[in-house]
Amino acid sequence: MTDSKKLISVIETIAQVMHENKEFLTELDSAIGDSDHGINLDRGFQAVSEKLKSLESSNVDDILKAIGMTLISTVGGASGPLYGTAFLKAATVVKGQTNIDAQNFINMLKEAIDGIQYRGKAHRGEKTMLDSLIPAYETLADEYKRSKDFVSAMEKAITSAAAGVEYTKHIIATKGRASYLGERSLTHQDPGATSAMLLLRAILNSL
Amino acid sequence: MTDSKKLISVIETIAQVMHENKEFLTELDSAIGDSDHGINLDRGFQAVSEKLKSLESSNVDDILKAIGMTLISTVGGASGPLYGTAFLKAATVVKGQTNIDAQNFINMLKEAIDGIQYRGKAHRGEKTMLDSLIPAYETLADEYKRSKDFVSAMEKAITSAAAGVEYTKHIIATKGRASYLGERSLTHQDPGATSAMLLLRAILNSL
Amino acid sequence: MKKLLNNIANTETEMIDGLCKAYPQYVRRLADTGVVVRTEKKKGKVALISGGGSGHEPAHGGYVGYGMLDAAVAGAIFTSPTPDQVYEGIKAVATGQGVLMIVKNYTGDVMNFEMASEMAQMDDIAVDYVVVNDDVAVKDSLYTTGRRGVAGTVLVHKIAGAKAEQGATLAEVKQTAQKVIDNVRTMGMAITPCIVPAAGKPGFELGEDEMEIGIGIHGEPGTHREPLKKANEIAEHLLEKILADIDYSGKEVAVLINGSGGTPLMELFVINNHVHDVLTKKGIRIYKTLVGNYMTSIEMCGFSISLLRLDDELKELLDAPADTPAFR
Amino acid sequence: MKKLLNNIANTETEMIDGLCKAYPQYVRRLADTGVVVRTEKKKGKVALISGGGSGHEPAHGGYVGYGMLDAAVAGAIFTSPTPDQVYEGIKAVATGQGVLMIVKNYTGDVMNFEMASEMAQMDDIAVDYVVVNDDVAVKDSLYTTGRRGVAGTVLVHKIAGAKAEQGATLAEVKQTAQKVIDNVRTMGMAITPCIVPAAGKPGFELGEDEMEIGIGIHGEPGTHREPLKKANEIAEHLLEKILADIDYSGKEVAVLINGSGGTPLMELFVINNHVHDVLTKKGIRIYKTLVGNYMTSIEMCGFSISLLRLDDELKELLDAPADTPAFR
Ligand SMILES: Nc1ncnc2c1ncn2[C@@H]1O[C@H](COP(=O)(O)OP(=O)(O)O)[C@@H](O)[C@H]1O
Ligand SMILES: Nc1ncnc2c1ncn2[C@@H]1O[C@H](COP(=O)(O)OP(=O)(O)O)[C@@H](O)[C@H]1O
Ligand SMILES: [Mg+2]
Ligand SMILES: [Mg+2]
Ligand SMILES: [Mg+2]
Ligand SMILES: [Mg+2]
Repeated sequence: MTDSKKLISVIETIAQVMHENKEFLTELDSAIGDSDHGINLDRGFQAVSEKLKSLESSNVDDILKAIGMTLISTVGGASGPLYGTAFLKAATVVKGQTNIDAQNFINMLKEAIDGIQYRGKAHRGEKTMLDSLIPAYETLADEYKRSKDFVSAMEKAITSAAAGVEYTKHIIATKGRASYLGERSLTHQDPGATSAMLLLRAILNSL
Repeated sequence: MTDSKKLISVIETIAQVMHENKEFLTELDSAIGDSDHGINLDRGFQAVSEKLKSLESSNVDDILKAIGMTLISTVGGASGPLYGTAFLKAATVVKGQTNIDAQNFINMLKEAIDGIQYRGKAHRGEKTMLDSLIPAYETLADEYKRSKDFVSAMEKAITSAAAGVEYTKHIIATKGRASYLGERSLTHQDPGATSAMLLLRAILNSL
Repeated sequence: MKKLLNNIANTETEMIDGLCKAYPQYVRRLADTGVVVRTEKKKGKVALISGGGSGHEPAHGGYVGYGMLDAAVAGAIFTSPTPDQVYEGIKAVATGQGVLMIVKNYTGDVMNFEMASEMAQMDDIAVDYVVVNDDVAVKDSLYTTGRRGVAGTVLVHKIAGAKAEQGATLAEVKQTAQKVIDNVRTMGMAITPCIVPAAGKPGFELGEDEMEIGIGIHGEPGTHREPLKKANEIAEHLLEKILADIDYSGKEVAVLINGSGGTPLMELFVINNHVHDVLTKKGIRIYKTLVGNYMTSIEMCGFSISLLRLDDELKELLDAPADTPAFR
Repeated sequence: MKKLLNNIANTETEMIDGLCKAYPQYVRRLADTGVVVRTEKKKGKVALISGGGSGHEPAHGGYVGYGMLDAAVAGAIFTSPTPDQVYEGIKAVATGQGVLMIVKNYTGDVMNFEMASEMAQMDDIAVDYVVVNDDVAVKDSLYTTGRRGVAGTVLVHKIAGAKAEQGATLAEVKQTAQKVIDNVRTMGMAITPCIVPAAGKPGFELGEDEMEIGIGIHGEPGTHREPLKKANEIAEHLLEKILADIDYSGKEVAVLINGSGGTPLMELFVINNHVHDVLTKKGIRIYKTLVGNYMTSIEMCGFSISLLRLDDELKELLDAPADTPAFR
């Protein structure tokens, strides 16, 4: 059970992970994009982290909404509206709640993915963040249904996410900036798929 | 005794020496100027060399005049008008002649120096081509008067010219592009003084 | 990284302020935003707004003024601006006649401008947009993001701006902007990379004798790398790709030889010399030429060629007066 | 050396042709010369002619046109043009009203232009000249060559050009040109060198963290080298030297932030942002600002600041219309 305080600490961990991976993600983006993915996310999550201070007594959905708005207004690029929309959509799942439970989280991830697909019009297999998020969601939902063990389900979900990241090396991008590269996008791993996997892993690690 | 044919071969040697020293002179100019002295002189003397083909049957003064005009219209920069004027003035000494004798040459060098001074308004000690030309002229005139041995007088003149080049390392430029450097022009040898010395040496070597 | 900057985090702000302080007769900054608007709001016409990441100077702030844009929204360097910023820009310039957004075709730009227009529509502001996708280095396809928007965008600003200034409706301005987009093609290349200040190192590296063909305006890789060739051969190759994409034969065209920011004008003129000859030989008539740094990639050395196929309307609008900091 | 050129020996010619082909409505090349003249000879006014070595594009050919120059004579890169070329230029533009030459203060330029005017005078053409020497990095002295002519030259073109266009006499145009020269001061710096194509390597080298202060527009060494500082500190230092040279306090000024060719506009705007603040704080009123690549040094990265002290006459002439490829 994640209450507002816990949620804030989870987000802090995400912010820290993004900060630590700023150069790594930017480096990945330099191969097939425009060298800013890590810079963008770090800027956004630093702003989120700043914002969180004033949200300790809010409901979880208000916190998630504030995160979404902050990401939208500070990240820019493709990942800003996408991650921002993801958080806004996740918030709708826990409207008015003070806690997030395991099933909530699974539903939130589903909503987040739907939001990203609505906004970005991409599908699995186009070399985007969806290629780690969708397999992670599927594994999480299946494994949790089977075992009711959230932590082990998340561990398996992250393995799927990592496999998804690996998979992005073997496909040609058809969405986002990497799509301009056509065949030259092969062999490179997608920065957004990577950051999404890092985000999920940060959540697991802070539980 | 230098007739037109001989004069042309002397000038060919000068052109060759300038070509060989194109990079060296440009390098010197890069330290205290704008990296073009060797390029300028090579361009000019290549044009002169081209021109000479049509002058084999001309008087020596017409050859010298043609050289002066060609240098003026192809070298540009500071050295173009100066070397060009020098040849034009030298021509006046041998007006209508088919030969240049030793005394002619000495007088030509004097006229050339006067022309350079008229055009460039510089004096000895300002870190210009005059710092090798004037001592060379003085030595040549004195030694020839004393010994009547032109070749040995020229050898000594070139030693003076070389000393003049060396001397330019120890003075601050007050004329030409190097003057903008003030004290920073110290220790560097003047490109124009160097090319003038090379020119005189080429003359000696082709006698 | 050798740059003439201060605290890197303030670069975008200082740059916009530097522009507005230089040209207060044309532009001012909307307080606390990355939005540059005309000093005097122009009423009674459709408002034009464009923008994108910073780093393309003078685009887009330099094109705000009479006969071109009403506002330019600048994001962080090479990062599209956020929807709230675009929304501020829309609100500042919106007139009863509506707002047309000129968006370069990047996923981020399109999404952020779209979100802004959704916000503005909730305020009952009529907002529409066109997406510029002139870069023939990228294959066009319904199933992908499609082609990038690059230097041709400046011609869209110019011509749509003139149309709006004439008092055309939002639908008419959009139609004319779309006509420019349908008729303009661009291809570029680079010989040296650019450095995003916050990244501190080049986005890509090229060998001493290598060039990148088809490069994007953010230093994104192009179609391929090859050994550096003579300027004329490079120009011919880029032209070939452009001419293969739509039919320019027998047409009049506008030519834009655009520098990437670090390219000396000397080289751009040398390139134009040959482009002109090649087009003339092919029977393509050059109506107007622009040579300069119009849509840059910070200090990248390279260039692009844009060809715009003209008709009478486009010719007239291209010739119409414009008075902005960077385009007159 | 990585450049977008063809046969290096043809660079100057291709460049001039590229300019003239881009802007045939403004300029044409005098056959077989390095001279660019207005497409339509302007009669009934004093003719203005300037020039110098190539490599400073858009100077000087880009300033030929209404309200500025009548002819620009381009030498080899960084090498002043020869007298016969200047003479051709003079003959082409001379009107009954006489010709004013605007010469940058370099020994070579002065001598070559002087020789040309001697030739023209033999044809009974009235020729006079002014020598621009705005660079405060160099000490001024009667016993030396004096200061260099740098970016301030563009302001001389602009203002003397407007005066000539108004129908002033040769003496009047000269007097106004000299007034600009007396009131304009410039100082520059660089962080990376330029490469003369024919030389094939940089004219100087700078360490990864070094800059050259007071550099000339041909890459000539300046006053000193020091570790690279923040843009604002550099701007302050250059301003200090300029302000120490003549008294600008309480005056109105024109500001020119000039890029050296490879400097991105981003950096020039960042610099202008601070220059504006410093001058304003000192009570110096900025009447007009120009930011851009006006007098370049091929692809050198660096900039100069020029300040021109204005009076009513200069203000009016600075504002007068000009219509040339590079200045409008
Ligand atoms: N249409 C899309 N749908 C989902 N994800 C996308 C889409 N377009 C891009 N992305 C993701 O965004 C990442 C790039 O983000 P970022 O570098 O911050 O933005 P930009 O590409 O605008 O510079 C890509 O690696 C990809 O995972
Ligand atoms: N006023 C002058 N009188 C005599 N020689 C001069 C004068 N000014 C310059 N020089 C000579 O010209 C040389 C430079 O020539 P060059 O590099 O070809 O021309 P520029 O300086 O115009 O680039 C200097 O090294 C110097 O010897
Ligand atoms: Mg990116
Ligand atoms: Mg020189
Ligand atoms: Mg980006
Ligand atoms: Mg020179």
